[in-house]
Amino acid sequence: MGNSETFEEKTPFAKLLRVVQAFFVKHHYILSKIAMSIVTMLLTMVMIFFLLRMIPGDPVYQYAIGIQQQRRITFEEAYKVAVQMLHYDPNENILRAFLRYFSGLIQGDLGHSIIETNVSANSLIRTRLPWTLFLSSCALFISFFVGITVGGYVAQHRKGLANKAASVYIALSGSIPDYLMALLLVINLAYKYKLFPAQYNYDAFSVTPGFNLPFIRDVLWHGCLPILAYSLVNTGNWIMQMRGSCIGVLGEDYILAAKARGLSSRTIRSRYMKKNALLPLVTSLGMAFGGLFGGAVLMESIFNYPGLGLEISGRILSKDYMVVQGLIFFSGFMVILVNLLVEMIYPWIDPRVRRE
Amino acid sequence: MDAIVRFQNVHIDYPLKKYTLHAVSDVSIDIARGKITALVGESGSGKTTLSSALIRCISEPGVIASGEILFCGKDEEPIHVEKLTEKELQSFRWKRVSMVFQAAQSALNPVMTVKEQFLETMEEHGDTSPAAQKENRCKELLEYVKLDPDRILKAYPHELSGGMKQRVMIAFSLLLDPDLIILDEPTTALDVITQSYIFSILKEINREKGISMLIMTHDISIVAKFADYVGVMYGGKLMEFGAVRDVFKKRRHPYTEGLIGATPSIIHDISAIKPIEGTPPDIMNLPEGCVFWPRCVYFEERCRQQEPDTVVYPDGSKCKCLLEGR
Amino acid sequence: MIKRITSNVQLTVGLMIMAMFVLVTFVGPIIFPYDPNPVVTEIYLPNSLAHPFGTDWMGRDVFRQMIGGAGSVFQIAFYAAVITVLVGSTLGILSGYAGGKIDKIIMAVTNIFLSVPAFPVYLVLASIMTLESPLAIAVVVSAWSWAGLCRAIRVQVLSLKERDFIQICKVMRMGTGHIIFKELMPNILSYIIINFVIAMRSAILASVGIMLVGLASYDPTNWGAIVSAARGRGLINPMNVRILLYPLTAIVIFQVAALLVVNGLDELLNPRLKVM
Amino acid sequence: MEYIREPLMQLKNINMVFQKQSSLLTDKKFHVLKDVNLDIFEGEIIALVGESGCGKTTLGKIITGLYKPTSGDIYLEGERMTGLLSKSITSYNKVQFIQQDSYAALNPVRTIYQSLYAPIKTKNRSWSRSQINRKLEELMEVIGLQPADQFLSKYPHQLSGGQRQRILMARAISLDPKLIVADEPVSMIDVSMRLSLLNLMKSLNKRYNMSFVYISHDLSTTRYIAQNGRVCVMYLGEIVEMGQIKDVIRSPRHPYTRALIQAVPVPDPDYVSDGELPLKSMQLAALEDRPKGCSFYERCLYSCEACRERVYHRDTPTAKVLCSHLEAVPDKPIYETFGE
Repeated sequence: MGNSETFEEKTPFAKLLRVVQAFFVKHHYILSKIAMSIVTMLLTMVMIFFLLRMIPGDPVYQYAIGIQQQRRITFEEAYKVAVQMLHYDPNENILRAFLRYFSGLIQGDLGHSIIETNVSANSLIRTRLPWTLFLSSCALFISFFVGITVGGYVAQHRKGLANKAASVYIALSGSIPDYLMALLLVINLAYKYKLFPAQYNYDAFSVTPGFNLPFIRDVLWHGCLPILAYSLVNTGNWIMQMRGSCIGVLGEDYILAAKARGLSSRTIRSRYMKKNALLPLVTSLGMAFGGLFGGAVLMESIFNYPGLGLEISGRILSKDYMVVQGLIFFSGFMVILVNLLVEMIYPWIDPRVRRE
Repeated sequence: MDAIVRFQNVHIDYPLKKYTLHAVSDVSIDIARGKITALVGESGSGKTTLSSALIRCISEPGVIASGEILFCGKDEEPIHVEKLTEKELQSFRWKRVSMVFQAAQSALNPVMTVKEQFLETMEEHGDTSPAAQKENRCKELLEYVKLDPDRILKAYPHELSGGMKQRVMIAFSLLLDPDLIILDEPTTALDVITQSYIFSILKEINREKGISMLIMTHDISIVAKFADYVGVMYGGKLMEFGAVRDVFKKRRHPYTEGLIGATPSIIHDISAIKPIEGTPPDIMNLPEGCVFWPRCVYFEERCRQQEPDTVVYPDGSKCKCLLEGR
Repeated sequence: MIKRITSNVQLTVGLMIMAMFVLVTFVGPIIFPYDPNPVVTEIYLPNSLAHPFGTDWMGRDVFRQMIGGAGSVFQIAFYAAVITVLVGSTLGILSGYAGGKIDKIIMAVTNIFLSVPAFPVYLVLASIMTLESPLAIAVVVSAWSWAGLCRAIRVQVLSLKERDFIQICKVMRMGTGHIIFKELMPNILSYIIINFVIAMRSAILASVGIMLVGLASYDPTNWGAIVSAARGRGLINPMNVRILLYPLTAIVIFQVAALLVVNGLDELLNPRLKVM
Repeated sequence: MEYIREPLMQLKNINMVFQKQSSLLTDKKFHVLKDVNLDIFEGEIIALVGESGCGKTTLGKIITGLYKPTSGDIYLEGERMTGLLSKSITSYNKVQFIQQDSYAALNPVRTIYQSLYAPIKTKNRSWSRSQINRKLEELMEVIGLQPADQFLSKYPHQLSGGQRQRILMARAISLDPKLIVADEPVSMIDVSMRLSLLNLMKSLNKRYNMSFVYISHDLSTTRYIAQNGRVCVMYLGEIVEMGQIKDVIRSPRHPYTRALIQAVPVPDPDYVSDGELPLKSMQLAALEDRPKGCSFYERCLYSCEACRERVYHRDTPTAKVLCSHLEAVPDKPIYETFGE
């Protein structure tokens, strides 16, 4: 900015300004990404707030009636208690309501259940998220690694049978919705052949939760089918992405140049093709990972697996919107956060976007 | 002539779904040892295909259909390049023949530093000397092409300008002391001053290290300035070959004559130059007989009917024209 | 043009299957009308000539149910694709071509939609709105899907508008309308057509998913509703499994067909391949 | 009374600064054009030459109105131009543009007919289709693509580079401009066909008395097309030497021009100048934070200490040169003999 020259260079304020400016110049890339993410988060908050306002009827009213019956107090008092407990007053001025909602979020309070006391979005995340993350991140990383290995291979053998098979697999797995895959596995492997359990995260009757071998084994055992279903569906997508990316890279001049330099095909494959082809996939992987925090709603409901997704769909069906809001905001927040992290790591992976 | 490479009746085909495309047909040419030989021709003339056949890096799906490519090192049996196995090729490439690509701008791996790529190439070719020694070798070469080695070595390709990258590639091509360097349009995307610098560096390399060079270009002025021998290619065939001065003075082939006559210069009489009429041949649909007849000012009926033989003169120069000596 | 389409195997097969679905949707209900009343004597009948897909727990013909429901399934898909493509490409072109503040605002909004997971929001919308027509469901399932298309089209427009042939239009004083509709649009039309089919695919998946959770099954013959009802009856019973597999198989066949069309169109319209 | 030719277009003190955001608070500024003054006369061919990054294309785009200069004024036939978007100017369509990449300059999904028809129709709303068709026939004859129908119905990728470049010329002249800016029109064309394109441009210049601004990095083709015209040698956003092309090539005065001309290869093995170029380094200076004085200072062999601080134009008998230390620069021709 031009008027920085008007400051006397010697005053401490000008010095401070220059230090601040230098800081901004140096970390321009990261700072602008962070600023963008904060803006997106704020806008997301606003949007979810208005989604809440769209709900017809008065949830506080029903909650107050419940409290009235429970505690035997007057309806007015019960209503006040309800308002306090729900952090939600339908008669409140919309701006103030927004500020309260906003300050709640800032303090990390994602919202309380209307139906059950002592249940909040925060407590649900604490108990459900680990299960969701266990399932989906296992599945994600299995499908990612299988996908890039197969994708890299078929890109180099485009005329072979493997590529044709991969194409068919990509088409099929892209056409079978994940819930159908889950249903098929449940029907066949669980009900028909009884190889795996069909439901739940572990057998509460035979094992005790904690760090003990039978429990861990049982959790893994129950996780098999969901992870398998999820991986089967998603691997195709990763194969497709990796194959496309590799084919693009193989057409680049530096591959031909590396060949002309007499480098072995192993070196070319690993250090030239894969390294470059993986760059765009890192972003996709980050986005996919961020998406995990919302839980896989249908998948978890088919396996009756107590993750966040099952919780969300259950709460929606029982119209417990306060919690639903919180959970949806949480997953949106995580997507933004993970994307931000990926963008911050990216220059470190790809020297082309590195800034001095 | 003491040849380092002999192309003998080389045919290079691209088998496509419906027909086969003859990118290079029946080209015989000798590349002189220790000299600079230029191949000049327009797009589609087959010059790049021919030269990449020398290191067997023809773009897919091209194949050497027939003919021999002999690489004759000093005091050793000629190597049949077209018969080398994949393993033998790996040690042949870059150690005997290296190449500076037309697309030098994108010939370096974008995610590795210059140093990493230099060292990798040395290691892959079995150089087991200590790292410091290898690094010194890289620095020496970069200084040779007038670059600041400390800055360049740790740079990533995108941090270099076009002219710098081109010089890095030239240094790179010298890395394993090859006998021959192929230069494919080494200055196409660069401006004249950078171009002039690069040619003086190349000439110095040729003189001091005695490395033979094969340069592909579409610009006949560069040939005049830089090369010792020149082969003129058109429609996948060699039209004329000879020492640069001879070719420019004698202009045996009508195409050569047209090409030189159509190139504007900053000193010669402008009113004398005139274009070659017509368009370059479609490689998928070459004319019968002599490939040049549709554009030739000396055209006679027999040019359409029979393909001319290549006449070889006592001094080794060649001309492929029925009306030779017109 | 027709010859070029028929020479593309993927596209031909895909289009033929899709045409069959359309035919079934329009003509099917006339030939095989569906009777929703329970027939107590015909519960869980196996496949037969009279009931090609058997009957359900109330003795109703599954084959006829599916034919009756096809209309609702494809209407949702069609409307949703129209909405997605209209909103996505309008905003994408606007954002990319106008640039500046408009671009920033549209992209900020698009980013929200891309961050918040779609499916839970579909469920919320489906539960707070009363969805009783294909159009309403289509609105719900396209409420989020436009964002990805918007961003992709914006990127294309951004690169196109810097291309020489758009620049020269400005020098020649061609109007903005001409530039957008006559110069830009033809270049992204193939992309939009392909995304129309892709939007249909995801709309079917999303709508069936919503119904599977038990929301918005306003039309009991909609395939999603059949699946949901069969699942509700318990999958331990193989008869219910059988009923549920018919609509799901039909969905998969349609998905494969649509994918073939997408791949075929991509091959046919993609300029990269055309130049070669 | 002395007759003074009124210039067709006048560029006065044109500056162009590109800004690139380098942080949330500050911008990096690239001074791409600095105090460019240029008069273009009716019917002349004027050439802009220089290496990549010298601002010649930016200047071309300013002349066509695609870019609005950061400061400075442009007058077209005495009327001030304020950029493309303003409707007020009457000098509608008087400047046209021929771009370098003929493939990129034509919409790949529209036929040649569509690409040529639309601009004519936009300019002449009242014309009927047959009137425009006649005009197209005529244009195709002028540019030498016959039979017209056969070319008009094709898509750009079905034509060769030379043919497409001709189409671009037809499109440019179809709006009857006074001035055509041609940005490296032949650099992507095969050598054997360049000359016929240049000849076509020359004939258009004669036939319609259109002015051409020919932008190129190649002095040989420039000399051919602007045979009797002027040349502006540009370096880092400034016109360092301007004069008749004959004189500038024969005896260049600016140190940069001397290096440039010596660097141009000559298609004749007898003229090989093997000497080093008269330059200190081949490194181009940065466009941000330009020095106060001469921008060529770092590379110049003849500079003095004062050059770092100041630089001004000097008039020599043959040219206008941006060099304040001209006495030190040799003035003998680079080559002994010259043809016409």
